[in-house]
Amino acid sequence: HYEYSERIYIGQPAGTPVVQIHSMRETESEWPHFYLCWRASRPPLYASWFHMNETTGLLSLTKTLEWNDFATVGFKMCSILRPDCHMWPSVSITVTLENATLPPCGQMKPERLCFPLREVAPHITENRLAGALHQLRRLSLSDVSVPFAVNNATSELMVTGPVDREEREVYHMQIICTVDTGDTEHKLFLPMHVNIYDEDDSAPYIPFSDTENVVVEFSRMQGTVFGNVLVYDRDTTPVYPKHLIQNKLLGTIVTNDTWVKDTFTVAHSFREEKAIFGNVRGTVHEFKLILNKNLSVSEKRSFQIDYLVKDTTYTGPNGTVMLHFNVTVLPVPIHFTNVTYFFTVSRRASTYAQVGQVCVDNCLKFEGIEVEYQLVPLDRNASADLQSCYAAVVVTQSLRAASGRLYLNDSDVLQRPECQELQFTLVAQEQQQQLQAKTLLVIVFEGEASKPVDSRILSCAEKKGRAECETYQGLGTATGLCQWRQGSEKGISVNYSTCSPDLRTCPDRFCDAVERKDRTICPQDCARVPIIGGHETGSMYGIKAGHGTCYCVPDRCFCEPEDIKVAICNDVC
Amino acid sequence: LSLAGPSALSAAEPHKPVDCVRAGDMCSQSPQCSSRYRVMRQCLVGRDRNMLANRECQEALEVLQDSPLFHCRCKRGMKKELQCLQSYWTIHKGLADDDEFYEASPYEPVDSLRLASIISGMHTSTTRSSPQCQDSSRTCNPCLDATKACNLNDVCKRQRSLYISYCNKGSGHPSSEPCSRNRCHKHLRQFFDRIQNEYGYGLLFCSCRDAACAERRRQTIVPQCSYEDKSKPNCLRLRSDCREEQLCRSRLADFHTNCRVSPEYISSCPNENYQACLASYAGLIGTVVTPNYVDSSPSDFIISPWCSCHGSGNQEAECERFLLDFRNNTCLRNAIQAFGHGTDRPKPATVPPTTSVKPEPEMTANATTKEKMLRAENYPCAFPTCSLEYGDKCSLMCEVSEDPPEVLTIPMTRGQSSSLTDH
Amino acid sequence: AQKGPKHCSLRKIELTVTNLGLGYVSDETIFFTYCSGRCRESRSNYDLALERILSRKKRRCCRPTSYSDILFLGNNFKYQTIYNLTADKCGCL
Amino acid sequence: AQKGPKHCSLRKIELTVTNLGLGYVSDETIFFTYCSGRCRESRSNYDLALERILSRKKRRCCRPTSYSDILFLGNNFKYQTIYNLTADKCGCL
Repeated sequence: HYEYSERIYIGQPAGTPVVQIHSMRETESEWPHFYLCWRASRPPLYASWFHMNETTGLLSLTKTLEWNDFATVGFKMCSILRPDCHMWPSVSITVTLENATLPPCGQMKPERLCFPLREVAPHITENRLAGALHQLRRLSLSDVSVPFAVNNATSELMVTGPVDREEREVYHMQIICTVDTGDTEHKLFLPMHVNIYDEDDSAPYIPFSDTENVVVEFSRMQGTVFGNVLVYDRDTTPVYPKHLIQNKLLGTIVTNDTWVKDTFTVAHSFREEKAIFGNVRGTVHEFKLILNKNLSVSEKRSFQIDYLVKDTTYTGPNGTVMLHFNVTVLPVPIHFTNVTYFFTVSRRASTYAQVGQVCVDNCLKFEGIEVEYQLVPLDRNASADLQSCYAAVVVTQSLRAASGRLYLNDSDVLQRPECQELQFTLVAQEQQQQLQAKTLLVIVFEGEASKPVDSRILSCAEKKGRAECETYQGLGTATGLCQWRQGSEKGISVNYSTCSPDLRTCPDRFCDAVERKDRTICPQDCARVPIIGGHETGSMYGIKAGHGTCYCVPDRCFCEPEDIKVAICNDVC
Repeated sequence: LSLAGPSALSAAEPHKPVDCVRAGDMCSQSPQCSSRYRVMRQCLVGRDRNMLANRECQEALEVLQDSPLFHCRCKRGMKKELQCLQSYWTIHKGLADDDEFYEASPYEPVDSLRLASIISGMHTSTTRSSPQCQDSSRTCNPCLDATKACNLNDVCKRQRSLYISYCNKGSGHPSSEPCSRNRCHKHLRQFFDRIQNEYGYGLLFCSCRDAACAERRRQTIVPQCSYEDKSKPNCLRLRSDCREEQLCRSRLADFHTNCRVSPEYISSCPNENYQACLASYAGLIGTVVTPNYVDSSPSDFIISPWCSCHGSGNQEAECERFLLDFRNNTCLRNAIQAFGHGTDRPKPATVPPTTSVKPEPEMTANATTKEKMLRAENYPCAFPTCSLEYGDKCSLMCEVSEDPPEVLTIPMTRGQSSSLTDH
Repeated sequence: AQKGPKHCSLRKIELTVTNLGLGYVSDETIFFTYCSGRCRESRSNYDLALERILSRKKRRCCRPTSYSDILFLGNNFKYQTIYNLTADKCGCL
Repeated sequence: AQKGPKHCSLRKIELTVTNLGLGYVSDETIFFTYCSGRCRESRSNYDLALERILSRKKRRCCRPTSYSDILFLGNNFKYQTIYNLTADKCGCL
């Protein structure tokens, strides 16, 4: 979109040339014809003042401009569009009608004489014929090593032959204009930048390896990304407007193995880069292998995926490249390799106390593999009484990994002397293929049971100070007593003071599978109630940071410094 | 071809325009006008160049050009502003090319004196010239003063809390739904439309001496939700999305009209009108092209929409030009600095800190005096007619070379000299 | 008065209408229900801030959130009503 | 604090968010509005009876009947909200 602009003055006579339009030819046989078209459907008042020479493209005045011409037209800018006008390439010409006569030559600034109003930055397309692209006022350009020249007779800036954008995108030149006004000679230097338009004349190529080795093992979830093959293209790839995307690369998986086609796809993205293409804009294309669905743990295969990439808008030779993904899918055994579990539980522990974590081999690396755990009493023919001891401990699924969490489900069992040791078979079962693994799990109760102080065990988080906290048998306590965490920082801090059932897991800013069974176990991680006082909430819930001491009652939590000596409120305010 | 007076886009119209809602009503009362208006609406629905070229559309356009709808304008924050803008663009969308770089603003030029009095009233009140800033011993933070002024004003406080509550969702918020950019934008627009300019401008254009103040200024629009995104779209795509939607198209046209760098004015702003530029900038907040400070540098700030010119292909120059209208806009910069220092209306004598750099090409010149019989002053010298009409009395000779000049001078005849450089 | 749980809750006293001391004379016995107890656990940010700023405990009050009327036959054998006399529900307001 | 009319009504103090003492750090200045004043004139049958029965003044409290949140930019340049911090309207509850 190129703009011409010029000023005209009152008193300029008919025939005065105003603007010289240039049009570059696509082919030898082409000759441009120039027409004026108006933005609005009906030519404005001043249409008749201008004449466009159909062959030379020179716009000139057809009448001498008088003062009332200025008054009648006023400042309005109207734009008229003739029906066929926009069918052809068009440029806009803005002629500024000055409310003054032409200043004498000596009073005119040399710059005004030499150069048009606007910064000069013409754009030409690469690989095209030589021709005039810009009117430098009575300018001459002697031959320079750049592919440009000035036709001294016509003062037209010419390009002397096809230019290659991939070699150079812009030519920074300088116009030197010598103005001889009689008694002084002015020499003026003006930078001129000619930009080169791109067309898809470069084939895609592979800068490094066309092959990527991919191993699929623990990450078997749909959407998992593997590998990355780069394809370069020295042409630009405009992202806008969408329908005009040039230099688009399309790819297809070349295989007739339907399993491969169903299971994998290749994702393509591209970005513009300059440095790696010799400071000229080019495009880096990335091709990644993506799992289309969850892979079963028993899948075991090796194969090669060929991916044909074609530059859809490049017409020259070798417009395609072939990429290869050497894929190895390893099976994932569900196994406990020489592992037996042994846990001790204090008889003073309370319900929901966390006992420990169980995990098949590599379970923490699993993605897209679901494993459930079960505890099966070893001694099936034990007496009913003994069988009831086994109800004390339960296993639940972790939320963030394929592991299991053991917790105390019934603290009353701890009171019963006959319940000493629990021996289980721990069964891990993979959910898709139902593969199983087993091992021994032993839990020993130790220490003396503590007499239940209060039938209703409340949350440790209700306690506001160390003394009352460390003497309280709250929900989920492994040792039977709540644990106090003393904060030290001023202001709102992640290390706020608080009373916790088990400082190993609460607060740790994650509402885990056991804590989620009852939100009063660790409201600091799991509370969804209003939090009063200076605090920062967790990403989903709970207290990420708090001011002073944070404690919670059933319907809200508080964070406030301990220094407020709060008198117990009597009945009357 | 378009013929423009000296100050092309923003000059006052010869006759006072009616607003486009009234113009639409007047048109609907005239059978001739209303039928053409309906045809025009159909023409634009197709939005296809040929549709606009068909006879019926052209004929409708011709009739509508003589109707009040052609000269009508809208007012920012007026009742039925959207309806007004719709009527305006129904005509003017038909006239404009798709890729017109600058579009005329649909809004009436804001009477700068009225706006100035609003803002100057503020100089004396709590914002920029507050005592805290004169007393150098205390840290001066005009943006904090502006926040205080807003917090202590009931309407401003309520509206500010409202947009923050919508824009700050999702960041550690209990309900933790993700921030909805549309709702955030809507309430940001509501904030700047409903509260007095002195409060809004105070928060947006406060002048800073340190990074803390500048970061508070940058955070005014809650950029995490209203401005930033995972990736930066291409600026021409952003402009195209904006022009698809009437309010954004209007506010962008208004910004281009009132903040366009105009070298013929000392302040670089059209008609030396800082306030109109500030108002247009504020008008863009809450649209697709929401601009913001790009970092917390206090004084040499850079303002930009959230976009880049990556992937512009052959339209890189146009894309850069759109971006530079924000990032390198001396009118906008001067207007903001003037607001910050309480000198919003530049007296012609006061040359603003930065004179415009565009489009005046940096020219270097040297002149040598030569004995010449001709007195040039009394000869009118029309360029390029000069050579054609007056023969050689005013001869001009220029050469092109690549800078930095590795100058190679070729001996020429008198009056002609040429030098050649390449890099 | 009933020695009950600390937190703000409904309490009740058994007495005759006459013993209400409002001047009505009736030997009918009623339950007079009222609200009493601690409001500490129902403080809000407002209360916290108030405590910090004014260092005065303008704590929430344990007050009825709904009332009931009492209708009785006075010793003068006329039926009468005392409106909003007893508390139905309590809250820390 | 504002020395205002005796009856229960809205009062306001100008202070920074930091000075609220809740642990938030922000130099933003706000109005902290709270309720204060007497509630003598708004007693009900319930209050009268209570005074007589328990011979203790369980007067109504001058408390907010509606609250507002305060949203501000902290000195850490994060926007934060303090819910139900300031009183909008007062009443004798």
